[in-house]
Amino acid sequence: MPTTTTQTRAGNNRAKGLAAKLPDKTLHGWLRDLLLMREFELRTMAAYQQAKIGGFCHVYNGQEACALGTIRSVEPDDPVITAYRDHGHALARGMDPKFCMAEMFGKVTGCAKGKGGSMHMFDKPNWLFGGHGIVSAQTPVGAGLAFAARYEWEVLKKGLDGGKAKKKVCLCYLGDGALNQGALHEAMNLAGLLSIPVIYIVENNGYSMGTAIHRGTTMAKDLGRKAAAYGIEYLEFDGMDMMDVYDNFKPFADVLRDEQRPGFVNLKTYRYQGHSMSDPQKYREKDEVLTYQERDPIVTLSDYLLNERESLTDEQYKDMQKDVKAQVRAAVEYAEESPEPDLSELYSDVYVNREKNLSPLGPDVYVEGAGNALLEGN
Amino acid sequence: MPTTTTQTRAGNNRAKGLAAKLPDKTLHGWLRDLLLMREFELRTMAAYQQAKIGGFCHVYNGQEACALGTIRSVEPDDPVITAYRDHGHALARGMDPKFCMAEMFGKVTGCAKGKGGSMHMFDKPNWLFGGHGIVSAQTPVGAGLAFAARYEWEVLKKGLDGGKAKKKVCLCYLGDGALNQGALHEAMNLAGLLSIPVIYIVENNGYSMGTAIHRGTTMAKDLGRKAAAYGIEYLEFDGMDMMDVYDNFKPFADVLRDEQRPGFVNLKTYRYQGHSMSDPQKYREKDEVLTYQERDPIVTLSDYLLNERESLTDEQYKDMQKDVKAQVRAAVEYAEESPEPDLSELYSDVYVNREKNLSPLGPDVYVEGAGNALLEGN
Amino acid sequence: MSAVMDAVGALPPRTGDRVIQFREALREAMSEEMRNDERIFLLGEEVAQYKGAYKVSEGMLEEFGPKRIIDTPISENGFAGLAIGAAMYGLKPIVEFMSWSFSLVAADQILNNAPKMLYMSGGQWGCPAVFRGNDGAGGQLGSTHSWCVEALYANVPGLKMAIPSCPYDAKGLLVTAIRDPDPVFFLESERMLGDKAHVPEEQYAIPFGQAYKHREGDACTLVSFGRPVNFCLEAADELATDGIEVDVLDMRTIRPLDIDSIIESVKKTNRIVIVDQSWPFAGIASEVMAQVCERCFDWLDHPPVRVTTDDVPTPYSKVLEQAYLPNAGKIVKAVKGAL
Amino acid sequence: MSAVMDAVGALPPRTGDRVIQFREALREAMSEEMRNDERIFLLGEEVAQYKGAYKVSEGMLEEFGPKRIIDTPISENGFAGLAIGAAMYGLKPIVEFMSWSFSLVAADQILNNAPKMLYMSGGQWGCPAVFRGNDGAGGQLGSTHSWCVEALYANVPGLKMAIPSCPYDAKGLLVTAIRDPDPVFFLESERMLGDKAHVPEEQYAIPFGQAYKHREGDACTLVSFGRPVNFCLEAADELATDGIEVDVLDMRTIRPLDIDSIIESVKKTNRIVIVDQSWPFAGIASEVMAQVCERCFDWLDHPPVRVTTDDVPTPYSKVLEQAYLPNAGKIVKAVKGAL
Ligand SMILES: Cc1ncc(C[n+]2csc(CCOP(=O)(O)OP(=O)(O)O)c2C)c(N)n1
Ligand SMILES: Cc1ncc(C[n+]2csc(CCOP(=O)(O)OP(=O)(O)O)c2C)c(N)n1
Ligand SMILES: [Mg+2]
Ligand SMILES: [Mg+2]
Repeated sequence: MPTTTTQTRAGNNRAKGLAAKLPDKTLHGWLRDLLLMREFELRTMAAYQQAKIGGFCHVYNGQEACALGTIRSVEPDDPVITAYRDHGHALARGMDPKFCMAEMFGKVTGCAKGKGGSMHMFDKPNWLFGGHGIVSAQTPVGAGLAFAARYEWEVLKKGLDGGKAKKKVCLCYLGDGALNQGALHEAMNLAGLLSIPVIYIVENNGYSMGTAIHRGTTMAKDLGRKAAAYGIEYLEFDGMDMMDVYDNFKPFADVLRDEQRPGFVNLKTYRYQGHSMSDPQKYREKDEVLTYQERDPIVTLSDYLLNERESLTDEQYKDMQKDVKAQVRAAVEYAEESPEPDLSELYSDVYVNREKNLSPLGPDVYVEGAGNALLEGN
Repeated sequence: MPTTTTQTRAGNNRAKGLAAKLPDKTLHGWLRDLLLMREFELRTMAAYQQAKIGGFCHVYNGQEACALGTIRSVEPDDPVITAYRDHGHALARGMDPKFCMAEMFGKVTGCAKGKGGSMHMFDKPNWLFGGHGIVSAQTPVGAGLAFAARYEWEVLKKGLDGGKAKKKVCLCYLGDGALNQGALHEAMNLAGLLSIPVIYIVENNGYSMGTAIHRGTTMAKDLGRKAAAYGIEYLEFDGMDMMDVYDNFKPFADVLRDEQRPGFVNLKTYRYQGHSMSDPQKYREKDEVLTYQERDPIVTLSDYLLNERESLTDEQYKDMQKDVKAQVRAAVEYAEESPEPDLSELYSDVYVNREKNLSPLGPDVYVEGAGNALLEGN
Repeated sequence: MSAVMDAVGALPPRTGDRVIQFREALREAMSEEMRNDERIFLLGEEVAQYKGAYKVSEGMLEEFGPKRIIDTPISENGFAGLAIGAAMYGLKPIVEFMSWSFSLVAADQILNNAPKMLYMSGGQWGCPAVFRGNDGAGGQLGSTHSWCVEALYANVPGLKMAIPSCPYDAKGLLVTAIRDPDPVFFLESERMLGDKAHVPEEQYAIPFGQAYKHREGDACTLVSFGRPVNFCLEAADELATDGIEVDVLDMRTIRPLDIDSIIESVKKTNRIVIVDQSWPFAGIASEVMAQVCERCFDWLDHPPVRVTTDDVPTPYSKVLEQAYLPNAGKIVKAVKGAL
Repeated sequence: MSAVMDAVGALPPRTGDRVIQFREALREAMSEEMRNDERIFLLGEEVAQYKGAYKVSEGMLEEFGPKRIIDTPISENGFAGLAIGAAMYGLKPIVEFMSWSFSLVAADQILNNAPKMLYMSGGQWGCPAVFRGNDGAGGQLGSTHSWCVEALYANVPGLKMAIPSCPYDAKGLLVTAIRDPDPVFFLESERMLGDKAHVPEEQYAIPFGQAYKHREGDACTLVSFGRPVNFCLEAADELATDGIEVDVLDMRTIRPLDIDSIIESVKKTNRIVIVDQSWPFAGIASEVMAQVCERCFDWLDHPPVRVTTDDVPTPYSKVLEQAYLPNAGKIVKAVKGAL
């Protein structure tokens, strides 16, 4: 049984950290990713206002370093799963913004053929097992992904895709409001008991809708106790600074991968926008938002690269910004121009294996779904 | 927010404790209660073997001091709720063994008219809000009972029955296996947030069915961490000794009542019999059972009264045993002789307020249910 | 208690000048009852400080204070269970589920405890709680947020279920739900909360188990409940332009179900179309069809017809979602097909 | 993979000398499949060291070891969700619910996640998991432990549901369930686990969506699934002594539902009685009645009839429980009433 420890990185040890040792190319890539995530959400909000996007839509502005810093700390084929505030995770994982935007436009070219929408970004090639809409419902599923990865390595001993089996960790994100669902309790107990390499990452932005964390969660100031209740290793740190996140998370994830056991991370962050596109935000002061915006992850990283490390010139940075803008504009155009799904898509993807009468009450027209490569092997 | 403390009473300070200061009559009453609970279960097992009792049946032998010690520490109108291993709680609360036995015989004279059975002992006059069958489902309900009691005192300011409102605590019992249900997590968080005077009492008999606690529950050796996760005060002590239970629990409950906040108690105990009547018990050694039987709650208390305190003579004790035997025999006879429910009872108690077509698919014969005094006031 | 119009007295007129939103009608029902009965309290996510995710409880925190308008964490199973315990004790909780789609995590409490407590306890303790919230597709909310729980939950005896289709009924049915000593599942619709219509100022209680006939005709019986009643009325208008007049019956409550009114109408029209926005398989429409066959098979000149959503998870895409849901056009077609 | 009899090949004979228990048939299906496919694992409460609360998995821990036969805590929502994640990843979990009555605490995972993952993800990830356990009244288990979840869960598209009535089908259907790439809800019955009958030794897979006709007759069509099929057979025997011969159709799977076989039979007998041990309101029986009306209304000489439990919570008392459940006597009466 692992012991429970709390590590808090106080102050800025950026220059001494792991991230600082990475090549310029990597760090410039990170900056570009952050810019992309931010620009993407600005366009998302605009498209939502124009009613091009429907349903519930939750943007990620301000929290970018959380997804990017943790995802860049692991391998591209480590499974990732998150909640409905998922555009950032999709982009961080490498989903083409076209597919992400098209999904929100409900187009057949979307990552889930327009069937999922903003809350359900799934990306098989990039091992993103979805955005999920029911608060905390992804937490047992995340344990299952990690369980399976461990099973693949330990029992099957070869990869399900025929490749080499290896030790993996699953990153499972949740909001601070998700702490209060029974699902998480059960998942953490299972993870502790079965030593499942899932890392629960609380994107602690201080609010669940209009509820400040201490109004919904006991011991909000000491979330380490939540992890300690299951004997799970705990780490908390600031989630506003990309390099900080990497410096703290990378070694943590490495150890858990190696020792194949769970972890719990409290990432302090902030969402600049309302809970969803329809939130009037009367529960917080404008000042609070400004305080966080002063520590904006993009500003912090660009500052470091431009002024401290001096690896990036102003001009390069401007080009980068332009480039990102162009990419997102293209994504919106792609989404606009993509076709609506054919009505026959209503009945595809209900079952992988369709047999007669599965939907006796629907039309007799079935369209082949995308299927599932792994499943089709059966 | 209350702090979390752990108190463990080690060794036997019986003579110095609170219980020792109680009058002989009270302690003799306790001994008689313990004898009654034990004798009742012996008869229950016999009746089950004769197929007079059906369904699932879980007996309480060995755990008697848990229910009795805690229930004798509170007021008769403090709400109590428990799981399916509930005969002991019913008797401790003052249910006539006749009604308890008749319930298991499925007779209309049972406490729930034979509709509930062994797992569902409900006793309105004695404020017992049921035995409950779904593991841990009683834990949010227990929070609700305590919430309501607090609301009665704080908002209504007079009793719902017209009497004086007062500060209450609710005793909510659960098995160690129930620790792993999400329901408890949500209930404890709510109790902590809203400062609800519910006391969760884990009857920690070391097993849930065939699963030893450490195989199902993380941090099984340090359950205090479970309470600490919600900022709830914690107490653990031995549940085999009636006076010990009282000495530890009474002051704890008094403070929580006074301060109107929740508590969490880990009562270490043991069940002599299998999980239910059909358990072959291959998961434990005979020796383990014997070890606990050496600390049998009845033996411990009778020993104290007979030999240490010398307030009870051997003869008085024998009379007491005889008396209890007779009472339980009478309960069995009562259950045997009581009538089966009339078939019309099938349709009573489905709704308090029946309107036309409520059961359009059943017979048109409705029989007035017992109703609910409180509800009828509406 | 103040003088109240109810089943015994006459109900106030359905038409008039006092036009308010569906959400205001709900709020009025709760507030008026809370003024009369201190045992009533409201709890749920964001109901107090945020004034309700859909602003149903706006102003209630100010009037009743934080002891009676209670914000909860995202713990549906926990707070539903808490309400059940409080109801057993003698209080009268109103639980707001932000959406019934989120009630699945509370399924055990609301299906195993609330509706069965009275029976399990042999009549000793009931559960006078109201569980209310948005039900049905809300506008591209996707697979997990578009549940029509009536098809699932109405199977369970011991609970009552009301589904208003308009502000007038919303108020009158919610008053009845709150006064009812049994657990009531009260299903609203996000899509209707802004609907405006006349709602009387006085308190009134619409008895459960009485369908409302919105429109008379003898070509066909059109039966629905909740939001699709409005589609039925649209369809009826359209049918009328073709000279086809139909009975439009709004069930208002599913448990109890006013099957007598349906049968009476079918005996007149000899045809029935049931409109239900849930999935078809073993839903309310199936049940109405079954009961109609059981009770007036010989009066039927055409097999009963149902209009439901398609038997697939709810898609996000607008075009797919629109194809999936019932609408006036589908109803017109169904009625014409049944003639 | 070894040579297997399945839908394509012929199924082995239903009669023979190899008589085993229902629980052994289940175990055989799991063990044989697990030998062929290492991706399959079993998890649930007490399935390993305790050998299963009902001894279905006896010996499996010894054969497959603790990495593939996994004891869980009492956390149905947690381990159902874990299985769903593992299934998405590419494994093939079998989840044992000690009873489906305990699946309500997992309702969100099994209804919102398992059946909708494929759709929500636009076909990228399905959920090839089997959820199995006891369903239906078990013998005086009372209100919370006697659920027939078919009435509730079959409403939901995206899942498949199988309910065997005998050991032969138990094995063949469970093999199919395990191989199926979609989530399968597999409903057993505590009351049948000890039933003994012939089960072939070889592996065979009974295709989903094919009813089995246990008995031929033209007086009436008797449709059921799961345990009450046995009551139907009893009833059919009794009816035969009166010269009344009926078709007895065992649906075997509810999703897919072999409505074609029902219609074919009804077109011959012109009468149908559906026996369903769930509550009546919006249950499977209602659905079968609805579909029969939709598809062969004009062939019916009598309204469809259903025999279900009563519309009340499950009572503990033996006499009440017996009055509550369907049985051969009620079925005989229903058939005679329909003639
Ligand atoms: C079980 C459940 N209950 C309620 C909701 C409605 N809801 C959606 S998001 C949300 C707030 C969640 O806050 P948090 O977990 O902190 O995530 P954040 O939005 O801050 O990223 C709520 C209440 C839901 N989706 N699921
Ligand atoms: C949600 C749920 N899952 C499973 C069961 C089956 N079950 C009944 S009792 C029990 C063991 C509970 O053990 P514990 O909580 O320690 O109580 P004890 O029997 O020791 O008193 C189980 C698994 C149930 N009743 N409810
Ligand atoms: Mg948050
Ligand atoms: Mg135990």
